[in-house]
Amino acid sequence: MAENTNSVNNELDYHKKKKKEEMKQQVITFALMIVFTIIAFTMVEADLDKLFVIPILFILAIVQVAFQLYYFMHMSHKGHEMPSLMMYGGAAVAFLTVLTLLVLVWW
Amino acid sequence: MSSHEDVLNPKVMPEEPEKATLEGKNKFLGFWFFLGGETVLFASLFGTYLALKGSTMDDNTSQNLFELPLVFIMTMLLLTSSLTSVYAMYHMKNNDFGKMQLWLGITVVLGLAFLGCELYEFYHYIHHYEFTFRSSAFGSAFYTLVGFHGGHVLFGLLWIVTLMVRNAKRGLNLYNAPKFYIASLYWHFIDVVWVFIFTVVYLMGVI
Amino acid sequence: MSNTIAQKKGFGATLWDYLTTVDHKKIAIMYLIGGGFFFILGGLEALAIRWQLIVPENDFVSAGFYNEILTMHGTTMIFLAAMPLIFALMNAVLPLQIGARDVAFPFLNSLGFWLFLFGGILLNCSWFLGGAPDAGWTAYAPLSTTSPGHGVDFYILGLQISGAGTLMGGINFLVTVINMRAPGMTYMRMPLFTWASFVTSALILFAFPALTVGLFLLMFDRLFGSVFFDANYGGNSVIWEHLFWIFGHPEVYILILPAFGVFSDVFSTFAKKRLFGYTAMVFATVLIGFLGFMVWAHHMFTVGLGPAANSIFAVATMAIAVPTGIKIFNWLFTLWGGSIRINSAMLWALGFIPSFTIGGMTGVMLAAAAADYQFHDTYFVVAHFHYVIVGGVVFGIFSGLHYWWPKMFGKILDEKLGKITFWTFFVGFHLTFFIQHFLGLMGMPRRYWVYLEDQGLDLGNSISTVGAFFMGVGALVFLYNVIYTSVKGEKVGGDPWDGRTLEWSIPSPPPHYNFAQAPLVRGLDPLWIEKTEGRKGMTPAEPLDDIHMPNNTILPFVMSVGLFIAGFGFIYQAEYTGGFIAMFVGMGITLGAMFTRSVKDDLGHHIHKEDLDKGAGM
Amino acid sequence: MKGWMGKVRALFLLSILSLILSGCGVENLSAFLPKGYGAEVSLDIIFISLAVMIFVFIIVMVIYTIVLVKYRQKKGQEDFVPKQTEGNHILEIVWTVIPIILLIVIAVPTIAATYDLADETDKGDSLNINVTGNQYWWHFNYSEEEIQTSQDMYIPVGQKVYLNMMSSDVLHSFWVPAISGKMDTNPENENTMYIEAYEEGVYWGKCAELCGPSHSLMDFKIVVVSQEEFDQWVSDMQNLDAEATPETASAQEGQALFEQSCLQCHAIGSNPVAIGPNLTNFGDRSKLAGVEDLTHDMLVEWILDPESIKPGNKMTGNYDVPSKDEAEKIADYLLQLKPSEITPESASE
Ligand code: HEA
Ligand code: HEA
Ligand SMILES: [Cu+2]
Repeated sequence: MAENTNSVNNELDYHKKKKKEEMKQQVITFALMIVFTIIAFTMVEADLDKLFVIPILFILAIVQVAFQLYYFMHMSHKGHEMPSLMMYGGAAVAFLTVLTLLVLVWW
Repeated sequence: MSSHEDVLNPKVMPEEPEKATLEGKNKFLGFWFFLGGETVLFASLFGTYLALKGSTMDDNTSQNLFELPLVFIMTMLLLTSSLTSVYAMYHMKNNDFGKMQLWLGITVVLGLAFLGCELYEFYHYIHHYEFTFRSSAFGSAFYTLVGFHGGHVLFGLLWIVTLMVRNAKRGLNLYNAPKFYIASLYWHFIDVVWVFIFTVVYLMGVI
Repeated sequence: MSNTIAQKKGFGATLWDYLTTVDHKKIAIMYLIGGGFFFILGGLEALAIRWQLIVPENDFVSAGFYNEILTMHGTTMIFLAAMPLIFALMNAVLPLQIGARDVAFPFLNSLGFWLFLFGGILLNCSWFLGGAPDAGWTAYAPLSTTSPGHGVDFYILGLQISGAGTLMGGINFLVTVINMRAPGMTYMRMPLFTWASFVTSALILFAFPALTVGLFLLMFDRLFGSVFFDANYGGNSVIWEHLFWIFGHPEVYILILPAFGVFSDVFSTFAKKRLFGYTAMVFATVLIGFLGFMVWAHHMFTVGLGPAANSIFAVATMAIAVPTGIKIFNWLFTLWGGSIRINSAMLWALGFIPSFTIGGMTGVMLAAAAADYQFHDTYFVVAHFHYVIVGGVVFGIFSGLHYWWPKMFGKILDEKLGKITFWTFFVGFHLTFFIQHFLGLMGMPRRYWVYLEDQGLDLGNSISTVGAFFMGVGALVFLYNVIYTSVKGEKVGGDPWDGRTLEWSIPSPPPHYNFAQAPLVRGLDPLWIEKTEGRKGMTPAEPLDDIHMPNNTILPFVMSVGLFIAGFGFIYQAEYTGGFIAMFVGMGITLGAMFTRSVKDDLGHHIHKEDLDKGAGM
Repeated sequence: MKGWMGKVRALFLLSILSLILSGCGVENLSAFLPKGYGAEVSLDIIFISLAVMIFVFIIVMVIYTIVLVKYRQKKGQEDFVPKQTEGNHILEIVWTVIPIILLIVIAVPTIAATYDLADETDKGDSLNINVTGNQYWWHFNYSEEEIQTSQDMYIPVGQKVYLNMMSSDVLHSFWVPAISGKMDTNPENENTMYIEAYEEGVYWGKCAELCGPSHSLMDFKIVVVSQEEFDQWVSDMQNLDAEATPETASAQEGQALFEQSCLQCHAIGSNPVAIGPNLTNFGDRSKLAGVEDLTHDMLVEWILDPESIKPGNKMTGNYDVPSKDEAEKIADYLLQLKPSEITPESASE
């Protein structure tokens, strides 16, 4: 181990830096999420046309959730293949469930 | 086999302490899968809510009830708490236990504030509008969906506090790092659900 | 040291050992006993059903009681017999098949078992506390929300508790398969039983939450006054039907896939051939799991969803016949050109092919929406699902038990008795259920307490009842066989069948650490590969070293007891303060145990390499 | 749906007929012996799919038999190791593609029939009946004609009749196997289906969705009559005098008793709001409570103790049980409520 200490230290510095970078990115993500939220709320308060607002609200929500998953929960990192698979599986079932309960319950 | 209580040495700390041991890897994966299941759980609740959204029996419709400013505050609280828990994990990876605890503490405070707002909201609906769990199918669906989320917040808070108290004296190690990590995953997931709640329930409810 | 079974222990110590164990092999045995008990119970309920229907307008049981028996038969068989028995097989062999020392979450595994058991007991307590649930295993609202008494409450809480256990089991197996495979055991080298269990676990993960939510809504309606399913308040009962079947249809594939896995292993072992079209088999398994989530509304063709929805779901349902057909033909061609040995395990597998094919094909007939308007809720459906469930799942469980019994207990089940079991059960099965196809179309709806005289239904029903008793005899012979074998049977070695997969490379029963050294896997059917190259066993992938194992713990048991008490509390909280207290005490016990688990480090223990049974792993 | 399919059907009917000893069931109940459009369409689909299934089953069984006969381990060859084949691409393709084709063969007519049976184009011009499922009896409201009946539904032969179906309590399912497939009655959504009967007669209907203890006793009838008879029945029902005095003294006393207590739940005449069955043409009913013979003694028993006939019914416990004597009088009154010549009896000749 002894002769490796140096390279370990270098590596440590490298990781530290990488983490710092990442943290910066996450703060930016957070700022964007706040902005999205504000946009969503103001759009609703502004009483715009329903057909226009609802799709945008949805897109904003989905982007926000993607931010959470990929940046805050690190799903973009290596080693998250299985988690992604299962989250997408869950999302697919979730989508079908919501769709059904929306359209196949009242007639 | 690596589950002796080997305290993290900052000099030789693995890059991902939460996945450094087999137990950690298992916890990490298992918890993600659990979240996959939770996705379906909340989808079922959202679907039910959407199906019953119009089933109001009186004037207590979503348009008449919901007040966006409060919801906005709640959203900000929860979003911010998500960032603070990211900070906590950042310090965990840097093996800075004190700072991690600090940020987790802030997360807990924000979470509590959120819960307080929610309780106030429910109280308000019940006492000012007589809008209850039993007054219409819309009421049942609303309280169940939002309440389930609130229950998750409460559970998350208890969990994080337990971890903080339990490990306050001994600091970070490879045994508890995964525990902290998955608790923070859970916290983020709560936020994910909330994003849909404020969009689907509140914003679309007042349009 | 390794064969701890050989050591004589006092009864108390043994009991404590089982209450606290986190060893997947012991949990398997407990699942076997628990599931077996409920199978007998559900079987006796089935016999009561058939006895009531032996002649028209019979009054063996009363109308209300009939509905209770019928509900409990379905619920017990699906949730408390078939699933636990499958979990028994999965626990017994899945870790062995991938060369793992343990499952990923031994603690959760044990918790899953205790939750199942206490959920099942809670459900069955209803018999003694004013009547069992009586709204069918599907518990359609508003019948279930308006059913008097507490029967349906027991259904809700019993299933909620045991369902939580199942979900934990599912997550455990998923992670086990992903993280615990031995070196060289790639995904495409896993035995089909492991693959099937893997896909089944994924189905559990995505299907059970829908049931959880459905049960919560039902519980809120019944116990806390909400109005989800009350049309007078704008509620909608169709929501329950969707939620139930979004869970319910995947559930039937949760049951059948592991059985498919068993047959795949059994066929290839006893035909002495590698599985024909392995890749296609894996692909088909995954595809069935995937399609299984898009077809649930075929249970709701007559609900009134409209022709567009009915057509879409009809076609999606039929599509499942394709991957299933791929499996049937691959099995047949595994046998083709083989050297087939027929013993009890193989008999069940061979009996499965025609039986399940019939059941699957009636499934496709049901999927034709316009035809289902006639089939739905008649005995044709009863015939269909018993053909797939009994002819598929139960046959699979029997086959698996005969096949792996030596691995679990070190003794082969008596062959002669095994054959008697098979033939009586097989004949009885077809006698019972084949005729029901016709009864259904002749105008006999299901869930009928009585059928009227002079409607042409008498003869068919009598025949059906006779058949059921044949099955009963078969089941009794099996029970006798278990006792007989444990008393008289001879001990066998690790590999009595000339096996192909890893579980046969270690002693029977395996030491509690399974593999002293992790085996090096070099292909599909790893043991077979070593054998054809003239070696006796697996080559180790690591030097002999200390082995880390988890500690036993009583906490899972305590948590489950807590929920059991809380279950009663929830049911009675509105009526008695005692119930209210029980609710909090029970939840307190459970949360307390969770808290203990959380703050008390459990680091496990090590078995020193000097203590390992040399060669045990190999 | 006719033509060549008819021949296929005839062929199968014959083979099935000879196959099972017990025949195809009873004529006015069995789905095997369709007497209406829906039942016929469904049976066509059943036979198409059955043909495919038998074909597939034969193939599976042929391979299965060959395998079992040819490839059993022979004595003395225990050490023989067969060739370890991995698979065969051509075979894989064959048994993927052929089933897909077979499924298309089933799917296309299925979809056509599904849409056909959901067709509502001529609903406005046809006879409409509002059907309500109740624990454990059926209510039929001819809204246009302002006629209410229970348990026996009268329809004209050879006409499309639209049923608009709801439930007043739990789920039920309306099923008359010989006439048409079933349709659920839900408490929150109205379902529509049409039926068309080919032959006059009385057809047995059953509830096909578990609805409580007496689910199996929730039978009803469809009485199919000629158009003239139907018109006659309609006019009889419309022009009845609900207050008409019965002939016998006992029935008159029965009427008084009935009006005093029974009318709280039941109705006679065209009043559509009643929580119990409408009894306007009670004396004409084919069955008592759907399942028992309509006799005086049986009716008295019902009035005194309905629970013994239909467990869990909503009448039990919700009325003041009359004395035996009073019950006899009420029975006399009810049994003489025969507003029309057109009855189930006349319909089945
Ligand atoms: C293990 C359980 C199991 C399995 C495996 C299946 C498998 C299938 N089931 Fe079944 N089913 C049940 C358990 C199961 N089912 C239960 C419990 C119910 C009733 C629940 C209740 O109401 O209480 C039910 C009810 C049910 C219904 C609803 C009926 C009704 O209530 O009206 C339908 C309708 O589509 C259906 C269809 C199918 C189909 C298409 C398959 C397919 O997966 C079958 C596929 C298999 C084959 C087709 C055979 C092999 C294939 C070939 C040899 C290839 C060639 C074949 C062709 C070209 C056709 N099932
Ligand atoms: C895993 C699932 C499973 C299994 C294995 C079975 C097994 C059997 N089932 Fe059933 N069944 C269902 C799942 C299952 N069933 C479901 C889901 C329903 C629908 C419920 C509903 O509508 O809600 C149903 C409904 C159902 C009905 C329809 C009732 C109705 O609609 O009114 C009938 C009727 O014949 C029936 C019969 C049988 C029979 C004869 C067996 C036989 O195979 C049973 C054989 C086993 C035995 C006979 C055990 C015997 C054991 C002994 C004899 C030991 C004795 C021991 C001692 C003396 C110590 N079942
Ligand atoms: Cu299904």
